[in-house]
Amino acid sequence: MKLRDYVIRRLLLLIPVLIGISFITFFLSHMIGDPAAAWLSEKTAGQPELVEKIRAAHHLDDPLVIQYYYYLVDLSKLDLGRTGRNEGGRPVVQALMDYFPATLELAIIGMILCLLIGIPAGILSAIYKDKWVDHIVRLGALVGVSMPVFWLGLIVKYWLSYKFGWFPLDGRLPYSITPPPDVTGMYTFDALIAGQWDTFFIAVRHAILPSFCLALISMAIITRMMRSSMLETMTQDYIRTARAKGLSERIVILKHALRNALTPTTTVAGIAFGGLLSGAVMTETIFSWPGIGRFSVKAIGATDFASIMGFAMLIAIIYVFANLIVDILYVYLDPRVKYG
Amino acid sequence: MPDVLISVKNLKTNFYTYAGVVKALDGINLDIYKGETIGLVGETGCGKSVTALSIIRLIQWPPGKIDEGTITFEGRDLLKLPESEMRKIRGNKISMIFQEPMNSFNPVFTIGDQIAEVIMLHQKKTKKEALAQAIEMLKFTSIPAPERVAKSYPHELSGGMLQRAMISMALACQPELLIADEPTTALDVTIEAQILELMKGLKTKMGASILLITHDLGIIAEMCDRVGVMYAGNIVELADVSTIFKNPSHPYTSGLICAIPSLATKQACRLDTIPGNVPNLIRPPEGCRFHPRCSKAMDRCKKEKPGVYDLGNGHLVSCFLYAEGQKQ
Amino acid sequence: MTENLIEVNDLKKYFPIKGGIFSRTVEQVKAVDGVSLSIKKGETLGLVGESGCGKTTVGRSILRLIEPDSGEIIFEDKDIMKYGRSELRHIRPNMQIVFQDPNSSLDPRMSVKDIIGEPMVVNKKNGADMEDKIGKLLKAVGLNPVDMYRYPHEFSGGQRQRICIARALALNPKFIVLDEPTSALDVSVQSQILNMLEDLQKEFGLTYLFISHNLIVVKYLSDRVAVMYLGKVVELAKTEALFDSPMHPYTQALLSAIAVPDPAVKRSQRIILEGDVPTPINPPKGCRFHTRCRYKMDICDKVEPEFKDIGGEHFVACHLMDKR
Amino acid sequence: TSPTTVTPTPTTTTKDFTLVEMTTSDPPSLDPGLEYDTACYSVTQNVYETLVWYQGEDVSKPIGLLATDWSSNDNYTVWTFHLRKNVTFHDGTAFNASAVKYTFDRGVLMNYPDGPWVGAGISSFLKGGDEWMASNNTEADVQAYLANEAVKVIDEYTVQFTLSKSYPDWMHVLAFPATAIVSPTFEKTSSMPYTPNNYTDTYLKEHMCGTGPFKFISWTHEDNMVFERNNNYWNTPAKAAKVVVRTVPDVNNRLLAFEKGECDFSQENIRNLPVFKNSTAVVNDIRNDTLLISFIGMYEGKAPFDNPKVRQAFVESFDYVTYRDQVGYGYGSFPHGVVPKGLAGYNANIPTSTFNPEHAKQLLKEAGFSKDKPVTITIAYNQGNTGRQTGSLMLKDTVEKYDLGITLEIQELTWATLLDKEKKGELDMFFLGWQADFPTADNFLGPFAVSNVYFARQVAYKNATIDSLYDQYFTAANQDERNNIATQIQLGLLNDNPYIVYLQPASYYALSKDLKGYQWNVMLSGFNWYPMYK
Amino acid sequence: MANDAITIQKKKSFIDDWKEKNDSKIKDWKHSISLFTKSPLAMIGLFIVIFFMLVAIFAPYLAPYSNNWRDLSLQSQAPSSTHILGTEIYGGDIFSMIIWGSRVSLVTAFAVVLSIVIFGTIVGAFAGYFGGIIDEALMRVTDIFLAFPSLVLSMVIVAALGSGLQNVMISIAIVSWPTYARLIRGQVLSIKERNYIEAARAVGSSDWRIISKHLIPNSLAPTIVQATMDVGSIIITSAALSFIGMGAGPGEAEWGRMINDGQAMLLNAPWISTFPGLAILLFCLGFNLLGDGLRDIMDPRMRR
Ligand SMILES: Nc1ncnc2c1ncn2[C@@H]1O[C@H](COP(=O)(O)OP(=O)(O)OP(=O)(O)O)[C@@H](O)[C@H]1O
Ligand SMILES: Nc1ncnc2c1ncn2[C@@H]1O[C@H](COP(=O)(O)OP(=O)(O)OP(=O)(O)O)[C@@H](O)[C@H]1O
Ligand SMILES: [Mg+2]
Ligand SMILES: [Mg+2]
Repeated sequence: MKLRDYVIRRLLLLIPVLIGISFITFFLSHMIGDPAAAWLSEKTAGQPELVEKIRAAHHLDDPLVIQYYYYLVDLSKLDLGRTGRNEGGRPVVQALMDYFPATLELAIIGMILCLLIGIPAGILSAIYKDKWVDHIVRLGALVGVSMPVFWLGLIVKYWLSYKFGWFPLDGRLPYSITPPPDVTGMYTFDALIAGQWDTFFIAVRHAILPSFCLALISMAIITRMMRSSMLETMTQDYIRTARAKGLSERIVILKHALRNALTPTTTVAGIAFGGLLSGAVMTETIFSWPGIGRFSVKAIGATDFASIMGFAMLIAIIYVFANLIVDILYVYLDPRVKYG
Repeated sequence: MPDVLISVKNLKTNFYTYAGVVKALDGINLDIYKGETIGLVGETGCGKSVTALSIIRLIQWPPGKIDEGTITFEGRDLLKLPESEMRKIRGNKISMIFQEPMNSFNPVFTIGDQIAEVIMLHQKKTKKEALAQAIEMLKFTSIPAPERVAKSYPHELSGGMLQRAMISMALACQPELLIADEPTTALDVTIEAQILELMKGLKTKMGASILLITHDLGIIAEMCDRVGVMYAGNIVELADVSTIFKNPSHPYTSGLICAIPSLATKQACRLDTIPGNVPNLIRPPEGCRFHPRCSKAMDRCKKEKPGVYDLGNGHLVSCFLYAEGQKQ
Repeated sequence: MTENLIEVNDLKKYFPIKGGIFSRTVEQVKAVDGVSLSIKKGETLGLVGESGCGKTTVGRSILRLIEPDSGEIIFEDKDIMKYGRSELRHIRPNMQIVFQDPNSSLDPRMSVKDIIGEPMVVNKKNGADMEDKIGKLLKAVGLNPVDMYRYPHEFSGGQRQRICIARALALNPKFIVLDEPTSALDVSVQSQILNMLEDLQKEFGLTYLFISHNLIVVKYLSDRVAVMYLGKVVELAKTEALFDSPMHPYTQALLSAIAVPDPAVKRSQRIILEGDVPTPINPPKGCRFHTRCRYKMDICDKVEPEFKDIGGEHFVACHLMDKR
Repeated sequence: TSPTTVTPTPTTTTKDFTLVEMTTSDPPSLDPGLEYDTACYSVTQNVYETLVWYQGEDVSKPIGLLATDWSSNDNYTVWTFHLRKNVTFHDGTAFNASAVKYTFDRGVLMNYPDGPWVGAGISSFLKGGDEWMASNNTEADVQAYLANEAVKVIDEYTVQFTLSKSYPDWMHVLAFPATAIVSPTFEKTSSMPYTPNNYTDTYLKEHMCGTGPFKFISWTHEDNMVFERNNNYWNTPAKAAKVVVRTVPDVNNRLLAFEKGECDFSQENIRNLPVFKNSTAVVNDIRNDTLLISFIGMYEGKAPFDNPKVRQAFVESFDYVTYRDQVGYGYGSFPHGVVPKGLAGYNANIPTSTFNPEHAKQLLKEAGFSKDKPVTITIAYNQGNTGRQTGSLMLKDTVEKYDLGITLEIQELTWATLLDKEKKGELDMFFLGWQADFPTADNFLGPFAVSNVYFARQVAYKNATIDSLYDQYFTAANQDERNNIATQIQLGLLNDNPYIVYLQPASYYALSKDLKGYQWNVMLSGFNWYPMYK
Repeated sequence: MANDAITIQKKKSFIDDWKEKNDSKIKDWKHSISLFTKSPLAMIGLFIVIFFMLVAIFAPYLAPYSNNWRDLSLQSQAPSSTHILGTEIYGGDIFSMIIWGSRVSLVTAFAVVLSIVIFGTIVGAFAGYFGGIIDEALMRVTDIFLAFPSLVLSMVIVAALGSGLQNVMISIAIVSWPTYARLIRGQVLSIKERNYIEAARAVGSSDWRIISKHLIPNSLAPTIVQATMDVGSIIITSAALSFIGMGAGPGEAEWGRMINDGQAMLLNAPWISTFPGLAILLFCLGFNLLGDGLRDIMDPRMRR
């Protein structure tokens, strides 16, 4: 099959998945109490006639199937509805667009950390299997997956920010610094684009703790994956062939083994990216990072179903596409892969 | 007597596994002469591959380790060479081809790149020259459309083609010894015939010695000048081909030869069998490792390891039947 | 009433290859493409051919372990292709199979007793004397009855293959498909198994379909031999006839490719076939062998040769036969 | 009434400084006419101005802000307000009577069900407001409402309000930040003007243009808002050149910001007092006499709270003193009735509820509870409210110790679920709180006591006597008589026990020790940045 | 002759008989255990897991204070001799609460793991064995579930069901079963190709027998490893949900909730959040070490 066909096929296969996602989010969010409540405050909740007005105004009286139909129609126009009163009822898309760059920034920096740390650690661990380096890396990776990240966030904040003052307390930039001109909405990258090095470093300093906490689990997973696929690769016949050619161990590992071991790691990295986005729910709450994670927690607290739905939709779609891209990337890494 | 190219003395290789120490090679002695094809034959797990890998020092630690012995090549003991020196020999003076051509090429590089790599490494050529030479080598093994093959990835070629490419790669630096570890086992009979024919032809052209490992006595008969028969980490008998087949001396060798149905004779008679199974090398039998399956076993066989006895004409046997005083 | 236990007529099995945007069947592997053969009661029919030519598929299709696409399979004068699930289960005890790889043929989590007992349990023949029966079967295949409490991984390859054979014998079948039963084994063990198979055949009056790519072994065990190439039987004859005077160019090449373990035999000329076996996805038109055939004629790539008797129950599918 | 003008006390500043306020969460939006929310008012009240405000901490003394003086007819149905002259909006347009009319028409016509105009009943005060709200909101209905001229421009600087019924405290309503005057031109020239009955996309949700001492600059959601001093302010310009409002949910971060001098003031929950208590950088401003009432509703619509004895028993099962001492850290006062101290209608002679577990147990026994008949009673509060959580735990501990087979099941619910369950009558008890919109007694009596409205409906409380007393309240001849009626209503409530009214909680503001000029906002609608400096 | 042999066998004692019959099993176990003991990390893991189980079982004897004990007047006290890990914001004894919390965690983990393994196994085995449209349909369903990052989906589900530990468990189960269905399906697909399945069919075994006797037992090993490792992530997810206020109810001794409760007092009373977090870390680490060790044991390359 040609790559183009494969991509088309995968995209077509996405349609039922996306419909499924919308279905799940829609019906779940309609189980969340009374959707009208998203527009109510403690003070107005006691007035049922107001609730009725709100219901009428938002088509909440229609049967669920009809509402779902409206939802799908809106969705096809990229309209995810409106936020609840917690976000002033503005369009969900607009709110997501406001908050998403901050999350994406964390996730990207987190991903960079993951790969920069995870891959070399995995390789080292595999090369020095059963040596102390390996034990340390393995234990580290196990601690990483066993770590309650929200707790780690508190602890690193307590020690590194409060006690030692090495890192800023919260936020993306100090208020005294004007954010760089908006291109991507991600301060670090915008600062780079604008060539504002000071701002860049300050922004990175702000992002480093949250993105580290965010990335920890994925880093551990990537390390383990890299280790095991490296070990797997090192037992392959072609590695023996490479050695029999007289190549040095360094080239055998970095050229022959690494290329092959990276392939399964790529898949994991794709999934890890989704993990990073959802991990934002915790991390952003702890580090006061104004991204979609915190937005979603707020929305859940306010039972703002359109926002919850929009958030889950966005993450799921990014997740699905990240995996698609990874699968396509696979083809470049491994010529054997037949799409299927 | 012809010149000795490489001389293996008392080679012992062990694997330190979780289950215990696998005593894979139990003191191998083997001389390979210049220009000959020497065969190593034996059943699964008897240590053929380990012998080959030990010679070019590709036993991986952990779990494997060459614990004893010398391998003399060009006046030097390969086992004492530093790794960097050894690397200059591998792929250059001694090269190797493996059983599974499919798995022996790196799936993510083209065939041409992989052949060129070894040329660049040992002959200090540029990538372009090396690639050109790689195509020359492919032509040498009479692969159709060598240019196209050079640009292909391994999975795009059939097993037979890959094994030819493998041979091209092994011969790229005109080695003095080519170790072929079951080069045709994974191939179909008709393809096997092609490859064997090719190897015969190349051998006369290149003049390299070949260490041919197989479990197929037919291939031995067809290809080799001399044969070593291995059993459970030992070479139990070593002689030239016709001697082995006409006059097998070790009980194992004769059992092996008689266990194969013959194409020529009619099927009337029953096959001879060697009772029992190949032993576990973690706890190999004491004394002669073959004694539990041997119809001619004596008390002595259970306790002592037999030495090597020369029956004349380079016919070596490791069996007490031929020890001094036992000789019939 | 014929003397044939099994008759296979024009058996076809195509495996679909899915692909394209909608994952439809885009191509077919013509694994078995019109195979006809018969096996007489009590005889061994050898089936040889190179890897991928469809031997296993024929064997499994005969037992309907895979559903053939078309053709007739007549077992004891009944066409079992027409059988439904329950009828099939009734005749299953009569026909068994032994596979090439003894490792994957035994459930690693079951004891030998459970493995050999399974056919009896499934067919409700598990009386109180089941353990005795299993013990006897184990003896018959040359193992110790106490071994029934052990697990497959404690046995060597040859012993495992014996367990497989014991399982196949558990229901007193009439017919056993032996799918390369010795190719994973060492020569010394292979001869043990071959001898045992012969003994069992005599003892239980079994009929074998013996599949192998090892012509020497086939010759040793079989009464008649069928040679397959790319999903078709190209030659079928009595063993001696086939080995003494092979008629099909492919059979000739195959025989000459065998490395004979006897340095004294110096062959006059060896037939080396050019190229690889074509894929069964789009097999060559006409005679499938024409791409590699030394005697290729104009007709060969156009018309498929008929599979016919050239006398003395010697069947060949080759245009050369018409010329004679 | 003769109002006096506000007299801020600005001094000239030597250097420009920035004030930093920290909040726990963003306001939903910035449209004061839409949001019924303190988080919104706490910023909007510094950009927009109302017609009326209060002198100091005394809510009984309204003074003019954008109005200079006002008067009403005898039965308090028609009110005339004179406006301040030479006031301009931040967009440069002039403040005048039509701006007032625009603001009020906008509020009523937007008709946002959850907004203050509907929710706090401002629309309903205005003539024709109820009819408009009950209508289908067609264009004809708009015209019908406008024809009432409930808000009428008399001249450039005079407006007249016509009310739907007599209301002597109308000027208090005009102090409510939801009625802050917005610039009509600003919104109309923008891309998204409001249209009647469309409140979803008003331009003012993300932008502000008022007459106040600060101009809106920017809002990065969930991060910060920036304001600048309005140098064209009609009064002396404010002292701070810039105000930044940062959203910092973590209380520890706020404390550290105070200590580093990066925060000047923040509104805190009393639960956070232990966090700030020991910091020398923070001055804690805690006020007891707030316009807040905290209470637990008991649903009378079904057993067990349909039995007045059970309700009384639960009222006597709440350990008021411990609660105030342990949860409020000793701050807050015990309510005498439901009208808080400081308002007309408050009566210190109304007794406070007391903790009396023995008697409560006795009452419950009499009501038929016993160990053999286990009963589960649910009590719910909104997620995250640790004070209420502690309250439920305390009540649970007390009641379960009676050993009468009662289990108190604590449910921590999101607001919507709470509401949903409450509506279905699934909750026996639930925590609620009330903050005054207008500093008047009826703002408390109505919601608590009148059948079928508000809290009374939530707990299915009905008392015909109280209902008729409440009707008399508005027609009473004078303040004394009104106070008398208020006392009667509250005594009636105390007798029926529909609620456990447990605290008039304290308000708590954390201030930097360097901050000067701070004034407590009695209406609790956030900080007044204007007088502050450092 | 043959009869003699049988009578001789019968004379043996019951235990000898059992030993002889189960000789292989015993050897296998001994081998596994010896492999296991060679891995110090796995032993530590096993030790931790057993430790937490004992703590949970003997909580009433180990905890100095009863399950719901709290003294409001002792809010956020620093560790002392009466409260060795201090008290939390409602005056509960942190040490006791951590001990009681081990029960909550173990119950949560086992309930969830058990249900997802059972459900995932059934779905995966059916999909893998029958293939075709059943497989296609079931896998599309798992696709949809797997399209969500698990934390997000469980968050939304708890939001829908309402907070509380029970709902947290349900939500994690709903989110996690597809992984198991996939895992088992993959196993089944590969085992299905093994000849013993075909041999079973050749002797006439029913589909049900093949699934239950051959496929499921043989695909269970990786599932058990996965499940052991998943205990950690289940506990972390459930604690995380409690942390954002969706899990355990007020006053419940749940570690995540305790961390959340202490969050506001982090600067003044860091012990409130620190200790429960350590408990989670240790608990999950124990299961992960154990799972890692189990995986090594079950790895055929090590078993050789
Ligand atoms: N990496 C290893 N770890 C442990 N044991 C090993 C290893 N490699 C080889 N062995 C053991 O060494 C012995 C000899 O193995 P070797 O591969 O040389 O056999 P062989 O004769 O090449 O067999 P085959 O015909 O199957 O290739 C065997 O018993 C094998 O189990
Ligand atoms: N389940 C299947 N799906 C698709 N293709 C199949 C399947 N089984 C077999 N084939 C294809 O059918 C052809 C014949 O296969 P078969 O296994 O019958 O060959 P064989 O002669 O037994 O080969 P071998 O000697 O390798 O066992 C091969 O090309 C194989 O790839
Ligand atoms: Mg080998
Ligand atoms: Mg086959």
